[in-house]
Amino acid sequence: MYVSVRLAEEKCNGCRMCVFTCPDPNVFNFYKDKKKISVNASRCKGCGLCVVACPKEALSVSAG
Amino acid sequence: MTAFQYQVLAGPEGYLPPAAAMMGVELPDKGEALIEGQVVSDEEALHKIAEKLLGAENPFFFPGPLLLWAWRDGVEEKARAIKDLAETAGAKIIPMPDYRPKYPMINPDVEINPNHPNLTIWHNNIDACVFVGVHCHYANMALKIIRGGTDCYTIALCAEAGHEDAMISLRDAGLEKIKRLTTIVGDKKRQLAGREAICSR
Amino acid sequence: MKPGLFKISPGFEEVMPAEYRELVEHGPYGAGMGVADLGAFKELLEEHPLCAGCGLALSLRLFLASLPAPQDTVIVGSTGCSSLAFPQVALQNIHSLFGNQNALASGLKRALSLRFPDKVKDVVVIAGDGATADIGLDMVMHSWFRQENITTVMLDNEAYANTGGQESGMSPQGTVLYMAPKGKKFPKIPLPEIAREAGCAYVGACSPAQGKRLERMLRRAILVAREIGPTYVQIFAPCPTNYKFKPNETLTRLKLLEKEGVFQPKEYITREAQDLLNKLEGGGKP
Amino acid sequence: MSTRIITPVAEFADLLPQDYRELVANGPFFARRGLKDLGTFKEIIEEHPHCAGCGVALGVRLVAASLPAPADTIIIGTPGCSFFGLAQTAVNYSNTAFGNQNAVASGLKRMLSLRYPDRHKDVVVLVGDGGIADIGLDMTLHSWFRREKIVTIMVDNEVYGNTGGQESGMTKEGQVLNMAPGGKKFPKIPVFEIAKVSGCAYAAKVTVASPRMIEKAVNRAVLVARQVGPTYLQIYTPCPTNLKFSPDQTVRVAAEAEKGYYAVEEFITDEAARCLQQLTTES
Amino acid sequence: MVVEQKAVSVDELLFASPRKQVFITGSEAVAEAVKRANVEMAIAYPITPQSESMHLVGDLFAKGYLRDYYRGENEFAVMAAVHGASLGGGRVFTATSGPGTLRAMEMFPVWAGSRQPIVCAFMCRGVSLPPSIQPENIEMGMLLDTGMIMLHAENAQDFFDMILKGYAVAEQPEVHLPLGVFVDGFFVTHTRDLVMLPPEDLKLAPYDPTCSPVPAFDMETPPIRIVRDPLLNKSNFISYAANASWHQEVLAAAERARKHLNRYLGGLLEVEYPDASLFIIASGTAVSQGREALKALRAEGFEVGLIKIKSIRPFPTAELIAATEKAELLVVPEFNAGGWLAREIKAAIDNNSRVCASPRVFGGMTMPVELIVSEVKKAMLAKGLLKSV
Amino acid sequence: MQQVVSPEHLLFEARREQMFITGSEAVREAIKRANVDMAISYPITPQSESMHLVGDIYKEGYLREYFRGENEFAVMSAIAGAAMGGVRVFTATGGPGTLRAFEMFSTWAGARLPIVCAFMTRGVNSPLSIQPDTIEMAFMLDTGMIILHAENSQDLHDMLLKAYCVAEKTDVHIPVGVFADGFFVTHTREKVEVPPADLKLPPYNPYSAPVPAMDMENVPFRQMRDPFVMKSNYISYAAHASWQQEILAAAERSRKYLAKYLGGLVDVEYADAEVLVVASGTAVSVSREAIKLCAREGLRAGLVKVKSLRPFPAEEIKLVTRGAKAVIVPEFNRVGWLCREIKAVVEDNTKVVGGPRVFGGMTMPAGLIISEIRRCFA
Amino acid sequence: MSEKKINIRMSGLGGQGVVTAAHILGAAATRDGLISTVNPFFGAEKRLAPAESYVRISDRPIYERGEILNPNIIMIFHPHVITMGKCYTMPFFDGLQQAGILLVNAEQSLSLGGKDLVKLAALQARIYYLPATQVALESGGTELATNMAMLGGLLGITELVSREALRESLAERFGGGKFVASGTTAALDDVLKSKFAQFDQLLEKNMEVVESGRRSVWEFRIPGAVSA
Repeated sequence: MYVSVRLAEEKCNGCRMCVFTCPDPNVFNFYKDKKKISVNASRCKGCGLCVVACPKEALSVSAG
Repeated sequence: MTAFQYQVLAGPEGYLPPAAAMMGVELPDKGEALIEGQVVSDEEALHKIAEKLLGAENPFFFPGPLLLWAWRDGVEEKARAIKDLAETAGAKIIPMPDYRPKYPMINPDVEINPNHPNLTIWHNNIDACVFVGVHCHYANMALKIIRGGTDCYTIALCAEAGHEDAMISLRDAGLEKIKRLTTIVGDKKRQLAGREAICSR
Repeated sequence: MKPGLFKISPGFEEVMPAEYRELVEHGPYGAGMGVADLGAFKELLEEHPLCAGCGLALSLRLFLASLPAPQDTVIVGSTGCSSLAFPQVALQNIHSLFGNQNALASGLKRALSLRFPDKVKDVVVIAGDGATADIGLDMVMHSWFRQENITTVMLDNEAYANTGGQESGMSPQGTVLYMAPKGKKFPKIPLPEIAREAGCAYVGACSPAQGKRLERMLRRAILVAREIGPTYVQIFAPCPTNYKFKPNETLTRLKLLEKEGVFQPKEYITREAQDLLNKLEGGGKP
Repeated sequence: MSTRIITPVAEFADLLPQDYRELVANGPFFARRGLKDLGTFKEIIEEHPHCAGCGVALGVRLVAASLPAPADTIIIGTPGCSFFGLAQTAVNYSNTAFGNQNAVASGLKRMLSLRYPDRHKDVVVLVGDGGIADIGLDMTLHSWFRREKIVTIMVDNEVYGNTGGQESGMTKEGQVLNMAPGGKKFPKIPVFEIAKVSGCAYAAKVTVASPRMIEKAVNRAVLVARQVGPTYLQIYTPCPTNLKFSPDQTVRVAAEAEKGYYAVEEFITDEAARCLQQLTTES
Repeated sequence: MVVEQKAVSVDELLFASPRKQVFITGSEAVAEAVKRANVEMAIAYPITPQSESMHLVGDLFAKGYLRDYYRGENEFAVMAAVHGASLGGGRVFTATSGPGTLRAMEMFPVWAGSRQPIVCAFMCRGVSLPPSIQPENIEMGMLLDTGMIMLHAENAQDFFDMILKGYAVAEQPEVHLPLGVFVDGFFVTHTRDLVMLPPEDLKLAPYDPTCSPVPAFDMETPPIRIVRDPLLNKSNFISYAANASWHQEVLAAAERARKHLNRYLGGLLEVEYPDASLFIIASGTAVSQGREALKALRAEGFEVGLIKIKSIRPFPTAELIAATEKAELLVVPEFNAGGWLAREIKAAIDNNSRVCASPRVFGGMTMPVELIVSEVKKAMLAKGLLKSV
Repeated sequence: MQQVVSPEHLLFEARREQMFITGSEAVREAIKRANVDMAISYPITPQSESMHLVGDIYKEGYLREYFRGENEFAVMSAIAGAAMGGVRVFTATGGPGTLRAFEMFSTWAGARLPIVCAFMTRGVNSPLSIQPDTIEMAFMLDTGMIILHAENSQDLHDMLLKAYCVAEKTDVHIPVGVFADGFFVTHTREKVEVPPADLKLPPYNPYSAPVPAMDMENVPFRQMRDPFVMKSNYISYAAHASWQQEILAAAERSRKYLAKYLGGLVDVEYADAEVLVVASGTAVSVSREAIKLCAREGLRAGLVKVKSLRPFPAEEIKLVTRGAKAVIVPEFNRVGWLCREIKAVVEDNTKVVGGPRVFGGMTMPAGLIISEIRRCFA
Repeated sequence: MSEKKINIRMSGLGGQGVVTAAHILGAAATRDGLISTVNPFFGAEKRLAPAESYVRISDRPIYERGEILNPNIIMIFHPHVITMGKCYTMPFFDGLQQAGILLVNAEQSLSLGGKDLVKLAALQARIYYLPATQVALESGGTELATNMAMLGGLLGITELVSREALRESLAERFGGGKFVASGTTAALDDVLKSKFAQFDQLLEKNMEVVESGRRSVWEFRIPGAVSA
């Protein structure tokens, strides 16, 4: 019912562009071991900045 | 002296009750305390606190930042004493780690906020509470709001001059006084237990 | 002002005080007088209470003599020594509050432009260093940012003189004055440079030691302000009373400071303003 | 600060709310964290009510993550959008009246220097364009004239965002906004240029499209301010809500601006350069 | 050079130690107070008639009595910077006057709301327009509701004592509010008078920021996650109630000051000839003028008394009601056009037709004793207490 | 195209049209008809919206000049400059903005400028609040300005237009502040009746002012606005004092015009009731509600709506409260400044009940006033 | 004759259109010859922060101002208002009058706490649900029409205003050019308008959403409640 960012984990290469473009803290967490990010959807406002920034098209904004 | 003595009783006191200080309640001098707006001896207040804590169904302690963080000498000792007191009184503890108006919401299960302390009181059905280690300004705000909107009985263990809006207020509540309170609570608890034991026999 | 407005109503010529009769007969309104004519016309400034040897008072005299159109000039001042002379100036002038002179002038200039769309009304701000660079700095600079068509003149006596000689932002570094008992900790505020960056079309820095130069800069500033945008002139005139030198040294001191490079005359002119000035001054007139 | 102030008393440690436990366990206070570590540590900025895609929020977050010593940093702000990201910040943060931030910071910095003569207490002003360039301009400039050792950071969203989108002095010429119904009549205030001639020892102009540049500039600004004098950072943080672009374009709009009027620029006095050189050598 | 000073309690400094008589101006009395107040930092901005006192405070800085001092860019900025310094956890001092007070107006409720124990001296003068540097205390009428504690000094002695006592009251943890000490400019600041001073090798004990009801801003006091002073984030009933409760706490803090004011000032007001049926009620310089009038009237055989109001905020309502219970006539001379003190008194006591809200002088005018005497007689005449003047 | 008509026609005779608008929009409608030359704005909640709307009508051609200033003190200064230049001006602010510009208000009055300024009141710091609170009015009482307090959008609209009519009278010619409670009025949408949009007030005539316009087109030329009275002596102090008295006198002279345009400085309903509620601004509306509900219980309380705070209707209030048993003063601020004013004029002021008071943005439920009324009848 | 007065409190998140919905409802009531006042309350917060607006509708003059503390109808525009405490009051139905109505935008019934249900039952409250965001997306093609769906839902429960008046108010709000929205609302208006080529189309779509909302609202029976 509300929009938030969704991650296609297999596409993520851990570049963290999303982390640097998100205006909100702690929406993305980065796991060094996996070299992947994770998303805390409840904190996302759905602006889509990360979607634009992601070079791997691993992120999208949609209603859950 | 005013003929009319304002009483600081548990609420709910209404939409926007005045601060007790505005109604003529004065903070006591050293060695004294306040019970429901009346100046009493420290000792009397300690006993009354013990009585209220033990008589409550769901008493809570709200330690504030001055007690939660080991920022200077003496805090750890005092914290241990408070924890001991709370345990002796059978009270639970919810911390007030800071004073910010928290966004977007607080979790009333685990924290209390001076800007809307009533939420934590309502949520946990707290009928008696103890403020300790909270900067006086924020403690006063919180005590007033609690009195305005809840029926919780409030007790303040203040390291400075005390709080008129608490139903019981101690001043200069240092380590010794806290330990003395714990002793009184412990004694009283044993007495009560003894009395119950007698009754149930 | 309307031509012919400045005359005494018939029947009252005789009873008017002398200073007014002189103003009517030999005043500078619409007469094209300048600094070179000083002594030959009735000045706009009357007797005033400023100290002996005050460079600021001299600057004010020169300033008034340099106005290109005194008959259509309204000046806006501020609290400070200069305001003590203002009631004696034969121009409509406003003292509002300390530091708000450029905001007030912005409103005034726009109101006069509304009421007299076909006329030039020069609005000139003339205030001290404290009013311009300290307490009123934001309003000074915002009138520049907004490109108000007004001229701002600072009478820089390097101190709050009227309140008894306190350090101001324009005092030189190291000076011991009231409120800087251990010496001023930071250099003079570089207001000409700030003015240049902040949108002034013309910036001049001068001193009353050279009256002609002051006149040229002030006229340029006012003419540019009419056509292009905000302009700024900083007149350097340290205070004999508070800097504790003899009143008769005011000018020699200025000349010496200039020679030593402590005081540097400056002119920053935008290309647009320069084009305009070339056009206006084409005839070789200073 | 000493490690003690963020060390919970053992008795109550397990009672702390989650965000505090994270701060204690994984915050940036005593482990040197930088922008490069974002996503792996608990940030000092908390959840905030800024609009989706807010440039100011992004700018504030990047600055907060770049602070070299958050444990001894006090941020001074002012009413406005910038306030919202900071009200939850895990450092001391104050805002008092609109525009007076640099005056408050001046008094605070001096008092902290008196009370802690052997320590660095970084006083950072983090405020929007209206607060710095319009209503607080005189206090901004005078803190520079006086050479106060504070860092002034402008998050420039080119508008009064919080009061509903009015033109500010930093708005681009021609832009139509509230209170500029016919378009803004004058160019952006050249605060950066004014900073250069007003006593700043270091100044930089960056945008949210260059996070690493922000980190570098924040570090330099803080270090220079400790030893030399005032420093200034101007960060372009475009506002999707009032400038009406899609919120996913904030960084792109900033990147575009970098190609033009918001080209990244650094200014540094010789003294500040020497200071930085020395610090690099020392470390 | 700086005198080695011993830090002592306010009681020892002000009440226990021997005093020496000096002949100084009000401005000098300010410097003498600040010298003994253990002030860490002061910030100044010139305005007549305040400047001189802050020059002298600057001299104290140069000698080493204060640790920092500078001239700010305008009064609003100075009051903001003093606020910042106070946030930093140290004792501060500043002063201003008339238009300066108005220029900085927004900061006073900020000080109070954020519980800063700043002591500020106000050397009252006329406010624009037209501009006047002369004594007049209309600015006090405008500051009544800022939340500050307001004391009105009668003379240089009061001024000296009230500044030192001011710190003692303002810094009480349960009070912790800004405190303004007001005097009428020139009449006090520039008038040379006998003042009794305690030894200069004593000073107040330092301010202890850890006893403050709000945390100092130094990243050394928990909580570190704190915003001073917040826009309560949610726009809802709860936030409004929290905001309102905060304001009530500020009012309550001023109430708590009563006890300490009573102790240090010896009461919020002072009564001479409490049995009189007619009182002159005044504050500030008007008290001194009233004392002279009292002498003159009593010499003529009129049973007149005098009430000096020392604390304007908190206002001594109960004390005033008690002191005037049997009075038939109350004459309130004031140095301002608004008549704020008469309004306060009329609102505080019942049967307020007893209040004669005059004489009022302003614009720098002196209040001649004869004027008060004649106003008193006129009022008595109107009340039928006197047959003819 | 607007036609100039007399104030009487515009205000009282012209047929009014109903609009469902906010208080901010009511400001726009008033300024549209006020023949204002120039307005200057600065953003502050809850005032901003009204000045946006004034900007819009500037763009449409109803005003001739409009810009955003750099801060409130500067805006109030620039407005003073414009007024001295001889044009009709308008501006607005609220709360902290009022305090930031504070020094200017007594300056306006002292300079005899007929500026009309709307104040959308809100809380002042600290702590920060953008919500309704009328405390700023307490600070303003002795500035020399005329102070009107609007109950609702209709009042706000009418009072602004009437303010120009009063302020510009030669024998008055001092500033008028029209105060309205932020949000409660500015952001509340309700029915407002406005005169036709093609009518406007006559223009301001700067040459009938009691002080010369600063345009170098009228005499005297040697004219300083407004000087330090130069000599430090009894004569100049007396001159200064007389100047101040003239400002107070100007406010006194406004009484008859206020009475004419506002229909009195107070409105009274059920003057003979035992219990009177005295209020201004939004508190009047809440009191009406309370009185209505009390009447259903058979408790008949009266209402005194104070429209003008300066000049203060001291005699009117003294008279109307003389017979009452109790006087209740509900307020939206913590200090109770209106109560203080009332207590200072009601002779037996022990019957004055100060309260209820709410603040910090809180709404005042009618119930709070009702309980006071009940208590007074008990 | 007693006064017929309805107090409606709309709680939602910034950007959801609670202010606009209140405006349209109040304007429609006015067109129907009733008296109405409408006021929004919002802080200095931004989008998705709590926002609330109030509509009072009566057949007599309305004097009271400010928040509605005792509503007859509460409209919850977003479940976060309940689940995340993003509301003006605690609990979210605080102050609800006897036999009041709750209308919640949610796809299925929310798990209200047992105590809440007991209190609501004691109040004889009626709870309605409506998947307003879904309805807006399906019928209007944009979630920005959530507020229209909520208005539809309200009319599905009680005929407060006429359909004609509502339509006229909508036309005035979005088409007349007379209305000036503030700040963020204006920005959202632009987005909304940009979605529809023509004004007529926007109006029709909005009315469709209203109708669809009217049809989609359903009542949740409180277990154990005595029917009102």
